[in-house]
Amino acid sequence: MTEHASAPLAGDAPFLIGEAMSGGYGTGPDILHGCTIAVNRGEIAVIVGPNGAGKSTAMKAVFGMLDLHSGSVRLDGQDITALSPQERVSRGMGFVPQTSNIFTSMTVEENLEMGAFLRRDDIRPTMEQVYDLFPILRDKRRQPAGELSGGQRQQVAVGRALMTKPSVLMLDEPTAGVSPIVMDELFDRIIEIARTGISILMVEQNARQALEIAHRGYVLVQGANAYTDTGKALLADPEVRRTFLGG
Amino acid sequence: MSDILNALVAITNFILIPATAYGSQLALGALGVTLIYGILRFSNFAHGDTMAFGAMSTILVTWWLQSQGIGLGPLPTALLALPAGVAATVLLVLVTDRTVYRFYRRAKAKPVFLVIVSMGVMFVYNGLVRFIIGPDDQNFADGARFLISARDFKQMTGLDEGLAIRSSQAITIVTAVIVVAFLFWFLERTRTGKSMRAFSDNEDLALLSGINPERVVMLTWVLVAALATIAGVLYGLDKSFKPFTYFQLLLPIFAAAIVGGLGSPLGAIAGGFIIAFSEVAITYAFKKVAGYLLPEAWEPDGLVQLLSTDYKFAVSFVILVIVLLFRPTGLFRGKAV
Amino acid sequence: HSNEIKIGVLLGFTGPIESLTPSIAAGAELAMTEVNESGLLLDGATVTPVRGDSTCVDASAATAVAERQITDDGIKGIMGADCSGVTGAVLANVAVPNGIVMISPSATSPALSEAEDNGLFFRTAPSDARQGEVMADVLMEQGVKEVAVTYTNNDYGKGLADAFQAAFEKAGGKVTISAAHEDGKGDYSAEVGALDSAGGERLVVVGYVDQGGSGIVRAALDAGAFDTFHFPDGMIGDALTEKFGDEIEGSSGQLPGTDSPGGDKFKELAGDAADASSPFTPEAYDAAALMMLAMQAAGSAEPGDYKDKIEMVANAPGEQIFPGELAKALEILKNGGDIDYVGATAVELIGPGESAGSYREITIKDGKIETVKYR
Amino acid sequence: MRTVFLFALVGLLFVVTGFTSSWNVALGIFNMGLISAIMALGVNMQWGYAGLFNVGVVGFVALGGLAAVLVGMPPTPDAWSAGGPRILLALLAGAGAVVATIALRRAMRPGWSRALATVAVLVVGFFLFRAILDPAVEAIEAVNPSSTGYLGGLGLPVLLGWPAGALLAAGAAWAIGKTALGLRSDYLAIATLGIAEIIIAVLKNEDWLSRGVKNVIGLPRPVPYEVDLQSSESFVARARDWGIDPVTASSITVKLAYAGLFALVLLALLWLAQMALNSPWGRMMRAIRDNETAAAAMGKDVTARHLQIFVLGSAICGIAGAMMVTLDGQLTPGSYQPLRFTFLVWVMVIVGGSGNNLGAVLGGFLIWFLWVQVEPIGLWVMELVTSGMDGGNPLRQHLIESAAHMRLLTMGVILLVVLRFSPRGLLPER
Amino acid sequence: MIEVRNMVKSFGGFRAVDDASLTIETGSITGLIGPNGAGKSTLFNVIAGVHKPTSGQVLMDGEDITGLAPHQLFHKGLLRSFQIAHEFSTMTVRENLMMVPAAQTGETLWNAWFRRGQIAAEERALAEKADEVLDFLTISHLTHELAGNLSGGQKKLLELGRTMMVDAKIVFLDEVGAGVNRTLLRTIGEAIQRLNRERGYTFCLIEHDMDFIARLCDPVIVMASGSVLAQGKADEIMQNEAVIEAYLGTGLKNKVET
Ligand SMILES: Nc1ncnc2c1ncn2[C@@H]1O[C@H](COP(=O)(O)OP(=O)(O)OP(=O)(O)O)[C@@H](O)[C@H]1O
Ligand SMILES: Nc1ncnc2c1ncn2[C@@H]1O[C@H](COP(=O)(O)OP(=O)(O)OP(=O)(O)O)[C@@H](O)[C@H]1O
Ligand SMILES: [Mg+2]
Ligand SMILES: [Mg+2]
Repeated sequence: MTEHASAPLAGDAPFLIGEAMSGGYGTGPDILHGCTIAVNRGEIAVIVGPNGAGKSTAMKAVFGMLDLHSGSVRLDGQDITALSPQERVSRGMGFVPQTSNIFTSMTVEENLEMGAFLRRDDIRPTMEQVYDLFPILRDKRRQPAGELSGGQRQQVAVGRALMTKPSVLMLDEPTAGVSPIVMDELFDRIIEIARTGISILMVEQNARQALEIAHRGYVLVQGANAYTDTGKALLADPEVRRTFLGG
Repeated sequence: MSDILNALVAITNFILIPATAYGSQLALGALGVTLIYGILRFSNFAHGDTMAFGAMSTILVTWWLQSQGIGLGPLPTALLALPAGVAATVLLVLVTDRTVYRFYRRAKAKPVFLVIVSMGVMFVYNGLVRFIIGPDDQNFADGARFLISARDFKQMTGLDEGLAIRSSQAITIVTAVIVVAFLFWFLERTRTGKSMRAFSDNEDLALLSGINPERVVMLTWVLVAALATIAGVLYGLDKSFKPFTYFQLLLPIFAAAIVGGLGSPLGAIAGGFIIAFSEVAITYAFKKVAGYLLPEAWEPDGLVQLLSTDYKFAVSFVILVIVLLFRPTGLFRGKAV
Repeated sequence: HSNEIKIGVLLGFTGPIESLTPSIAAGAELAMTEVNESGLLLDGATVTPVRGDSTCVDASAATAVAERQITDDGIKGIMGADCSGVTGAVLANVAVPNGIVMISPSATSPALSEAEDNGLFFRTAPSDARQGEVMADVLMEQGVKEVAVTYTNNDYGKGLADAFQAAFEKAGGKVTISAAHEDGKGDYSAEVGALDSAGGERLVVVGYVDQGGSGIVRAALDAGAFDTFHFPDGMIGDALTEKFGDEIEGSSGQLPGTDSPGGDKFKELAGDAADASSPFTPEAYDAAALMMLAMQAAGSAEPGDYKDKIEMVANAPGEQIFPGELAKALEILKNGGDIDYVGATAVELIGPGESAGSYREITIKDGKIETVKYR
Repeated sequence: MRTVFLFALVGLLFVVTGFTSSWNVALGIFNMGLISAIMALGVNMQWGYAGLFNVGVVGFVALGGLAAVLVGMPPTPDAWSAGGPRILLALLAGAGAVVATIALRRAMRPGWSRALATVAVLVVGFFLFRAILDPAVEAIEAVNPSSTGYLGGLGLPVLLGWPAGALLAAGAAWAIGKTALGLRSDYLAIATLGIAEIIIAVLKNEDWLSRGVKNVIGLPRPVPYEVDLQSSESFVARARDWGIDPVTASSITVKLAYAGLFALVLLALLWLAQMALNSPWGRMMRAIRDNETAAAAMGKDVTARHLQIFVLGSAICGIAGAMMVTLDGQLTPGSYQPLRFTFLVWVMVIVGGSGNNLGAVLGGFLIWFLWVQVEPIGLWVMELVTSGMDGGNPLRQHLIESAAHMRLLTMGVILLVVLRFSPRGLLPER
Repeated sequence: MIEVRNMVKSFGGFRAVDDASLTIETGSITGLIGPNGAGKSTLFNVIAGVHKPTSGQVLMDGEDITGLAPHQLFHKGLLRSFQIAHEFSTMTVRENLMMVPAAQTGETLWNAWFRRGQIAAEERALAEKADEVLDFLTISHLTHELAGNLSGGQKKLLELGRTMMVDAKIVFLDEVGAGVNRTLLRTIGEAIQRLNRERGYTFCLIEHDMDFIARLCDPVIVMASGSVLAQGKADEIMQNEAVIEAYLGTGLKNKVET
């Protein structure tokens, strides 16, 4: 087994990197202990790990939703550690949180519109794409998102993020609670998106399928990198399989 | 025949017109309350006094205009001064938000804290207004008082019942309708309006969608200030300006907002009318009307009054409770935090 | 100063009647300045008013304030309180226990006559019971047989309205409806609707001129429900004519007052220091004056001593004293003479420390208040 | 620790008042502080434990006061003979109508027919009620209106009025809860606010019950009267050796007596409240407050618990109300203003720290103290501001004139400042 | 154990559950799968008394329990977990568990005041039990953390933990797996089997992780657009064309080149 924890990434400088991040919520104890997450342009990076490892926290940190007391976040070479979340959005970052990730009182369509809030161009085509990806949403476009089923909510959430036409897309467990068929659809779509040069950074518990398609995988344990390698390699690592992927 | 007419006129003059006007006045106030609740998610007890402040600043300007001999002919000069009043009020609420509310918003405090804080603000405004203009009532209405006065009506129609419509009433009703329509359109259709709703729904996610919370909040306050001033001035024109009354208005205003469903503009106006009509109609003594309609023989000697006017307030609240029992979040399915 | 005497001015500076109180207080303080300027009180003592907020409605707060005035400021008497509710509380819980004299310019509730007061409580406003009868007579004489009544929903309004109704009906009149109105409410269409429907030759408005009372009149006029009214004291003041001018042409009313020139004297004395025509302002002047004169008569500012002198200085025999003549009065008393204080409202204390009350009947002519006669 | 410190601080406030102005004032404020604390305790139960937004406090306080009158005042025999029985009959009729309605609603299936039937029964019942009631009312109110004109009370010791107040308030709360507790947050709030208004309206206008706005004064006291003390040799003598003048001594004695009684009640209630909060019952309540759906799924009967806590809290407000009327020695319906008895109490709870009984008590004392003491502060500030200007200066006049309004302003500022620096209240829940 | 007859639940015009009939055998671990929006959670909510059914009935051991309130069902031994976690956020994790058991002496005021001793004893027992459960769920380090601060998955575990605090007859689990680490999910699976074997719990669980379903469940019921599409052993179901068409799909089309 190979320790890649803080090894520099293969190839050119990463498009988005949160480097050696340490921090926690408010005055609470640190959750992250010098953890590093990066993704190259047009690639897919997947974070896996036990519950409470700090995956979501790491994502939030990268998006500037909790203040780090050490470490930095760089987007396309520029340091954005100090930027506020919505500034990051305007710089082309999109994020789907793990929980409460839709506007429950607004209709599905309005949710998508809000996703495209910063866009000035015509959003129709993108919306059509989202509807093609998640047909069920087309039928429910006029329904308050709060009345949707768990899986449908998840689809709305991802759809919302797609609407931002981001240059890097961050997904926290996008497939939690969606049916296998939709999950496959979703992953397919994610691959396509990546092919168009958009970087994808996602947390997954359906780790096997996720690592399948990942260029790079991170295993977080207690807020620190335990393993870092290509998705394939991690899948192949029996230790990782046993302890994190459920055998 | 003319008896029937008289009866109708009486009812119109003593129930329909006053209730409609009063309803619109409540609705205008309720709109402000409902907007704050809808976007910033708390019941703002300072609204009554915000209205008072708005009215006051308008009055001061009005007086100045009047002293300059500037006026609007038949229309009250106050309308001319309104923009200035709005500006002043906007300033006030924005300062308040910066110094007071923002802190709790950042701290993600429970709504009830904001409610209590708004009470604090209420006290302060309360003192402020009395400080500047004093507690007595001020009259600043000018221009034509009536569209049609009871006397003229009697002369015109020869009926022995009068019918009076004050211009202030007319203005109020029209304004109310326009404002409601505007707000509805604004919140439901425009991008900005939607972003405000999004903010109220899920602040963090709004952030992630690139919506600037500070901007939303500011916009809300500006709207509220404008609404409060308009409501306050129109009310003052119709009745008279007295700080204490504006505080008293708070109760029926909230009732209106709640019956209609907090957060819904349409609800506000519907609520306003429900409260107003239940106050005016249910305690109305039908003696006179009955007198016109019934033959001499059966003319009632009692008042034919369901409840004495002492209970008009109680009545409107009974109605409110009943409505809520069937529609727990108001007629138009309001929010609840 | 050689010695300073403090007198509490306990009025509802905030709350429902906050707009009446400033001029009431001014009235009282007018008397005090007058006395100070004379410099004759108890060989050169000066009187200073100590204002306190009775809130008019919050009995607990009022008692606390009164308590403080007595123990902190060491006041020797209370000019107040205003609303009968708080007056009762302050009397029972503060004045009586501490043996402090209270003279209320405005608490008119008959109930207070029964209150347990150890001879410490007086008032310069006549009890409602009396005014009710007078009001009935006035209307009867004008040949008005049927009226609608609306009263402000507090002890003053209710008490007076009841007294009036009783007297009026005894005299053969008919009260078509007696409907309460709450002060400071947003809208009075409901009340006016009911009043109009009940009908009547006049609308009797037992309220306050800068409170619901005017609201009712305004609504009634606008809706064309009534165009002549009858007003008791609470409604009569310059504010009334300022607001309605000749709209209420031909309306009538009465308020405490005498043919004795006291009223007018007070008016000119007051000048713009106090609004002489606003309710209870003259009464306040008299209340304060009485208190100080009694002190002079007793030769002491101790409530225990001067409380018994109050009736003496207020009533005959003795030389009549009008507003602006306090110096003279002090002089007389100093020389052991006797006075009959008439003051601005022709004070005459009867029974349990109440003013007998003589009344001035008025009518509105050309948008002005005109005195018809005194009774 | 913080708790002890803060309580010491508030205690100090009173002591300082005692020395600087006088113990009479201090005790006076303290007594009302005790009552306020009890009210705050009641509201805190409803909001802090169960998240019930009750803004009808003033109503329950008023009911408590009514109970005190109905128990403590002597009966009016003439009034009773004039219309007492008939009143009772009318009340029975009213109750009957309500019961009938409920039975009816049980019996019939939901639908238009039921709705109509309900309305019909209620309307008929209402008119029947009025038909029986009105003459009786006329008769009773005719009995010497200026001093009685009402049925009077039972003439029992006024202390019994306190539990009675609790019962009366509890009864009302139960009825209200049965109907309105389905509502959430601000909707419940406004509903309770309205119901309170209704209660006050009844108190103001039903003269036969408690003289309405004509007020009931001269309520008998549970403690001796100052004047009696002053006239009792032994007392005066004792006062003399203590070296205090009898007048002050008497009023202080009386206030101490009240303080003792009130403190007793407060401590008892506080103990019960604490025990309840730190027990599985309290835990269940907090669970319900946090998430009703889940609590229900975990087998907790949410509706029943809500009703229970609503009744309890209201009962406590009722006691406080009765105590206050006893202290004032009078019932003045006109003085029951939401601002004073609902909002102020809420301020006490929130400033003190909702969910924390001690917090509520602390808030009760602190806020009441300020409510009374900010008035001189206001004046003082004004004088400070205007000290520079010469007497005649109109601005100075104006400012001094409006000094009274500094009271609310100061109050507001203080409230804002406190909440600014301890946003979750002085003694937060956790 | 549970029998659902012609259940219909419609929201406005939309029939979320459309004439669904199914039975859950005593002692079984029944899996309920189906596309998103098939009506699984709604069915759960109807059975658990959160929604009133539009029509149809629910029987428990032959007794009609349609429309009973959730807390009544709880006392009949029917427990459920929520798809979107419903923790008591201002209470500690341990308290979250301790509040569950029914008929605690301390839950009536009178006892809370006057039977302190007995309560103390009960509390001690409860605390121990809660700690066992937390150990079992591998989150004992969070015993005193506020439940509101838990991570998405930890909240799920807490949900499961609650059902383990009492002896239930039947437990409905709505997507315990979603967002739970797969290794941990295995343990949970074993836990479920153990509870089923040793304590005789009956389980009915909604899950989208087919391995998990296959490992535990027999039988498996498939819902689609509100009604039952198929029922049978896991492996049969996985072969079923209709099910593959509607739910399982055929795996990824694209593959990444790495
Ligand atoms: N808002 C918060 N305040 C305080 N602590 C928190 C908060 N949110 C999470 N934590 C703690 O931080 C740790 C990591 O949480 P995080 O949500 O990042 O875990 P995770 O890796 O996303 O787990 P999961 O896979 O279950 O989502 C957990 O122990 C949790 O208790
Ligand atoms: N309150 C509601 N109002 C209107 N429609 C609703 C409501 N709740 C659920 N629905 C609809 O009912 C359908 C079934 O929802 P349900 O939550 O039962 O699906 P599910 O089978 O649990 O799906 P998932 O596997 O995604 O949780 C969905 O299409 C949803 O949109
Ligand atoms: Mg997570
Ligand atoms: Mg579901």
